[in-house]
Amino acid sequence: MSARPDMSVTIAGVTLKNPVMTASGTFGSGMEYGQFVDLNRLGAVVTKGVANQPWEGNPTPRVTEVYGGMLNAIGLQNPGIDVFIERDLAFLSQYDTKVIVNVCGHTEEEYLEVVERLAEEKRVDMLEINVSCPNVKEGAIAFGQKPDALCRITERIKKIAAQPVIMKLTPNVTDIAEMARAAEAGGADAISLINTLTGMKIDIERRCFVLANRTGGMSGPAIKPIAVRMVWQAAQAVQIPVIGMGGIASAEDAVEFLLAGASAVAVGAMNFHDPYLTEKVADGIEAYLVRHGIGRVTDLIGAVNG
Amino acid sequence: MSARPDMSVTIAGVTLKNPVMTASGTFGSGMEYGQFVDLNRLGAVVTKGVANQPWEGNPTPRVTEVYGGMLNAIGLQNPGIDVFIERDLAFLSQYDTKVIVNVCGHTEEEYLEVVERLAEEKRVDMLEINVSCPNVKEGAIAFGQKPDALCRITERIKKIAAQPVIMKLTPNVTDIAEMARAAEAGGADAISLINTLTGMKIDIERRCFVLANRTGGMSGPAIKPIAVRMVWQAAQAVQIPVIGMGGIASAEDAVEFLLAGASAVAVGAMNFHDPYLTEKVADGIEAYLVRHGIGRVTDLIGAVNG
Amino acid sequence: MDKITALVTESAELTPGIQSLTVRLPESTDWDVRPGQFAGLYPADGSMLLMRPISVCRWDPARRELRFVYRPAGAGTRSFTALREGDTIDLLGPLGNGYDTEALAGRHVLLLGGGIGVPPMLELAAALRNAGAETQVTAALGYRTDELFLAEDFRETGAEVLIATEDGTAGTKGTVLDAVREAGIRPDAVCACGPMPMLRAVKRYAEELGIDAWLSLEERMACGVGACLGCVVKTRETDAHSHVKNARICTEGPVFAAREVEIG
Amino acid sequence: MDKITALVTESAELTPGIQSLTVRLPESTDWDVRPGQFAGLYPADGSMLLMRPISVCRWDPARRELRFVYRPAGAGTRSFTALREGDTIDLLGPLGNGYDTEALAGRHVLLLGGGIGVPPMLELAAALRNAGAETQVTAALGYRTDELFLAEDFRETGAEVLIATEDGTAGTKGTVLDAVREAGIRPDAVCACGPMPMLRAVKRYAEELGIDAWLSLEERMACGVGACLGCVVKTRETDAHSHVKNARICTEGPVFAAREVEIG
Ligand SMILES: Cc1cc2nc3c(=O)[nH]c(=O)nc-3n(C[C@H](O)[C@H](O)[C@H](O)COP(=O)(O)OP(=O)(O)OC[C@H]3O[C@@H](n4cnc5c(N)ncnc54)[C@H](O)[C@@H]3O)c2cc1C
Ligand SMILES: Cc1cc2nc3c(=O)[nH]c(=O)nc-3n(C[C@H](O)[C@H](O)[C@H](O)COP(=O)(O)OP(=O)(O)OC[C@H]3O[C@@H](n4cnc5c(N)ncnc54)[C@H](O)[C@@H]3O)c2cc1C
Ligand SMILES: Cc1cc2nc3c(=O)[nH]c(=O)nc-3n(C[C@H](O)[C@H](O)[C@H](O)COP(=O)(O)O)c2cc1C
Ligand SMILES: Cc1cc2nc3c(=O)[nH]c(=O)nc-3n(C[C@H](O)[C@H](O)[C@H](O)COP(=O)(O)O)c2cc1C
Ligand code: FES
Ligand code: FES
Repeated sequence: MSARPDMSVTIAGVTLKNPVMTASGTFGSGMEYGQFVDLNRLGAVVTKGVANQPWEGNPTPRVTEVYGGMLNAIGLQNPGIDVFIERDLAFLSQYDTKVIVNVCGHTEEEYLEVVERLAEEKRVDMLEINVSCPNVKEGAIAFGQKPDALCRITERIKKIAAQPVIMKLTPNVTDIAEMARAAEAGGADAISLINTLTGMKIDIERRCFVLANRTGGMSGPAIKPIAVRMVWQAAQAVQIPVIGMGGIASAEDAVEFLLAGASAVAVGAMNFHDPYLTEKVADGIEAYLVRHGIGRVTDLIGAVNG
Repeated sequence: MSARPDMSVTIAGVTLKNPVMTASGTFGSGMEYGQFVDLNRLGAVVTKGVANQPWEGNPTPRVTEVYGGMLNAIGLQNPGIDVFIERDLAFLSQYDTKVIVNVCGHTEEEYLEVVERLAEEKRVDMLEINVSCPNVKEGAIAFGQKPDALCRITERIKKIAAQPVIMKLTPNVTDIAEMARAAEAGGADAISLINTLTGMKIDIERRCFVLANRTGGMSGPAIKPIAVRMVWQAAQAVQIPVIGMGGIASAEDAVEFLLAGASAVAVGAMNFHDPYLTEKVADGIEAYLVRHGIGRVTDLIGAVNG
Repeated sequence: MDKITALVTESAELTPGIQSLTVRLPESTDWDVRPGQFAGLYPADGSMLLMRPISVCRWDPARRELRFVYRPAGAGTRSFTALREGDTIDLLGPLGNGYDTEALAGRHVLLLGGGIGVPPMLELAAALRNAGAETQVTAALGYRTDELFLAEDFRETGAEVLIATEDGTAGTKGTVLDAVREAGIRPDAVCACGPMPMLRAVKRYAEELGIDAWLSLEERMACGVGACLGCVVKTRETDAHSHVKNARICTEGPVFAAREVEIG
Repeated sequence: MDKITALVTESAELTPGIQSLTVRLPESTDWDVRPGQFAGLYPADGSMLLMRPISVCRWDPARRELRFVYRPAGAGTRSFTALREGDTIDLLGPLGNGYDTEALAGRHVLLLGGGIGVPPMLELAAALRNAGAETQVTAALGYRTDELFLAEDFRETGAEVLIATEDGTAGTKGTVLDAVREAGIRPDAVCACGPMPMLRAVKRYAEELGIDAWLSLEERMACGVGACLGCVVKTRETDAHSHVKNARICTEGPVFAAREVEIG
């Protein structure tokens, strides 16, 4: 009981000091929340999605609260890959944490362009490919909802990617296991899930949609049971590591995802509720291991019984 | 402003005194909640799913709370159609409310057997076909997740049904509009949605699944934004009426579903939080109409702008 | 049966990890509470929507006061510990069948309470005091350590009280049945509430003695009123309500004749 | 910037539908609050997870006391009305850029507050009192009726106060700009907070006069710290942070030079 438990996890050959990441789009590139938490304490920072060009995103309102969570329709506003490399990547490379760049695009070619640009970047540890953003209209969602399209884009990305590739899956599908297998078949090094569930809120006094985009992606504690179920199903279906997220609000929630089969976890919307949460989750997982006399965090992965 | 608003809605030729129903499985056959609310005040009572034979259901634990909602894996325990007709239907027919019988089965033939038995029953106003229960293992879920299977079972049921047929859709699909269209193509008189979203809860202290069935169906306010979105998408996709449900906790929630395109609504898990809720929702919709100077509740259906 | 808002008149820790909560029901309520029944207590926080089933520990009809004794287990029951005199709490009740005190009247009744199964036995002990002079009550109460809660309250009902503790720091070291055997008691009927291994042992004990046994069962509940079919227990015979071998603990129970239920 | 738990020292209704809330920050905090900044107030109920952005109405650094004046609009702000002296509330702040009082010093500054846009102007009026003797402040405050809130507080800062009401029951009948025109004021700069139609009119008014105008904008927020990109406003030029024509109201704002933002 005297030695501290081993908190490190290895995903596709990349060793993280602990299994706690930030969920893409909820943590910028770390600059803002770096005021609250020590980025050096995180397993990895996953950046907001970046495209080959700057994107304006959707009109406002872009966010709204819902029971136990929120809806967002940011529409993947981002400054484009050039500014991202120059500014955000330079910022992140000062820290002793892994850097995972989340990539978005309207077309396969746009994704590939970003992946190619990042291939030269030694400061990038992994890529996370967002094939599942429900707010992009030009059909990007289709990649994440059709197994064959997902398999194909994974293959094309893997051909040119210099870093391990994580495919990020959408929960808005009939069979998550099938999608997980498609990503694996395409050569993905890991998968992450869940992205947001498509939701809607109507203002009954003004009788209009609350979000300018009408629908938005739902996140927060309200979606956690769905996320845990999907992580469990995906982890049963594939051999590659699974990164779990969706509503994590505490270390206990993170442990639930690990037991369901996740090799690492990401904290998303709840950063907005508690800007210190990522560090607290890392500390709390360690405390759980100590309390249960478990020597390595990897012993929790998929360890649910019955 | 002096005349009371017209609260009646007509679905497939059946006129309900107001658009408030009970969600199947959350209200028994009305006996228990009849102690709390006046069943004569409800638009319709939708019964717990009934099969051709008695079903034992799943082992316990069958229910658990989650953030803003609950999971259930009752496994469709029911006394079978004989007892149902003799006891439950006899009880319900004393009341001045519409009776909608929810039907379940393991196979197409089992569904058809129940529908046939009910064809002689004048006391039954409509049938709701549960092709979407996630807790039945024998493949029944497939009906609700494959458009062609859904279309086919709808056609077969319509051939022998004496009452209008509501097909109840599962939200655990990639494209709810496609499923709605499949039900319509099969001849459904109406559709209802959403059934529960498949979720999971893990007990991290005992490192086991909380539910004996591992997964359970999630319901309650946490799922409302997803339900509203799906009702809106389904209502856009079909001409037949849509009955909306999923997390309704107040008259305001019910109005949100009506604005999204529902012709009627059902109150489910929140009956467990507030056993008086169904009546309150009916009263509250009426108060909303009065406050906004709207003469008929049907004017709200699909009336969201923008 | 209704859902009402009650006034908290007492909220305190009895021993570490055991809380007492007394509430006064509004005048408009006409609850008629039997021993063995329970109420659903609703947490105030909007993220927790289901009631927490808690047994009636004491019922004072004259003052319309209900006492609960509970163990803060998870977030819901922990939230109740913050209640203070003058606060309010929403309750659904009275729920369940409760004990048939008439059937017990005139016998030597052994009450067995293990851990957080102790509190519901208190109202039963009190009710049996009024069940005729021939009625004799022995209460065997099982605790982990010598932090005995409610033991004095049982003595005040006139019951003979036996104590068992797991660590032997008070009374018999062992289970409530160990204490009963040590005391050489020979009851005519037994009523028990406690963890499942204890209930199984009580069932066997009653079979050996050939006496009636009633057990208070627990299960996860959603509605508490019999509508959701969440809280069933396997039964020996087909149940009159369900027409399968499942009875609803919230409605047909929580008190069952031991021989009717399949608890392994 | 941090998230802290503050102590409520005052909570009261000012006029029907307008609440005042004063909190004391913990000693460990080193907040340096500027007029025009805001804080995120967190509802205590677990079903509401996002903060409610509320502008600083008064800041007393010596006592570490922050005052907010707000309108209970939905469930979150309504929940704040139940707060009582001695309760606590979680706050994220201080957020946003705030007004550049140095740029305003020495000028005749017109402060325009419409409805719930009145409160943030008070701290600005107070700050400008200390911005040099030549600084002259006129505050034009717009209300629906004669239930004027905070007007006295503005007078206490030494500002000249003009009142406009929609129904004409106090001051000029009409908008704040009607009151300004009626008084024949000719300011060098204008700062405004209020509903969007008012802000658009202020922007035109400043363009006509050829003076600087600063506007306090509102938008739905999630993070409040610039991370989520939820709260943007269209800008005339490409923004240094976003590299698209969108600025974050929570970070680059909420105070913008009127000519920089596209508010139609
Ligand atoms: C008929 C009956 C009588 C009871 N009487 C008492 C009593 O007098 N004193 C006492 O301390 N406890 C009693 N319990 C157990 C008590 O209901 C649980 O400890 C309590 O519900 C836990 O809630 P929580 O919010 O603290 O736990 P959480 O784990 O946060 O609860 C999550 C959900 O699980 C349910 N749950 C968790 N544990 C149990 C359990 N053991 N039984 C039933 N539901 C559970 C909760 O009600 C809630 O819906 C009784 C249970 C039943 C069924
Ligand atoms: C920078 C800024 C300063 C503000 N200052 C004040 C002030 O000093 N006094 C005051 O009364 N109000 C102020 N507001 C508006 C205030 O934030 C909203 O009235 C409040 O958030 C509504 O919350 P609710 O829970 O009552 O409403 P709900 O409708 O229940 O809130 C649901 C969600 O929508 C958001 N929301 C709803 N209306 C608004 C709105 N108008 N602006 C931003 N978010 C909204 C809420 O924050 C919450 O996330 C300010 C807003 C901003 C952006
Ligand atoms: C405001 C916001 C922006 C997001 N942007 C992205 C994004 O750019 N790329 C992406 O893959 N996921 C994005 N997501 C999804 C999250 O990374 C995460 O998958 C999801 O929110 C579920 O986790 P949570 O419930 O913990 O937030 C975004 C989520 C939010 C709330
Ligand atoms: C305990 C429980 C049992 C249910 N049983 C049935 C059922 O037998 N048939 C069915 O079609 N839906 C069943 N449902 C689904 C509900 O009818 C409803 O579609 C769902 O719960 C969403 O609504 P809610 O969030 O208001 O509960 C059940 C739901 C619950 C919570
Ligand atoms: S808890 Fe619903 S039937 Fe018992
Ligand atoms: S609220 Fe998140 S960027 Fe402004």
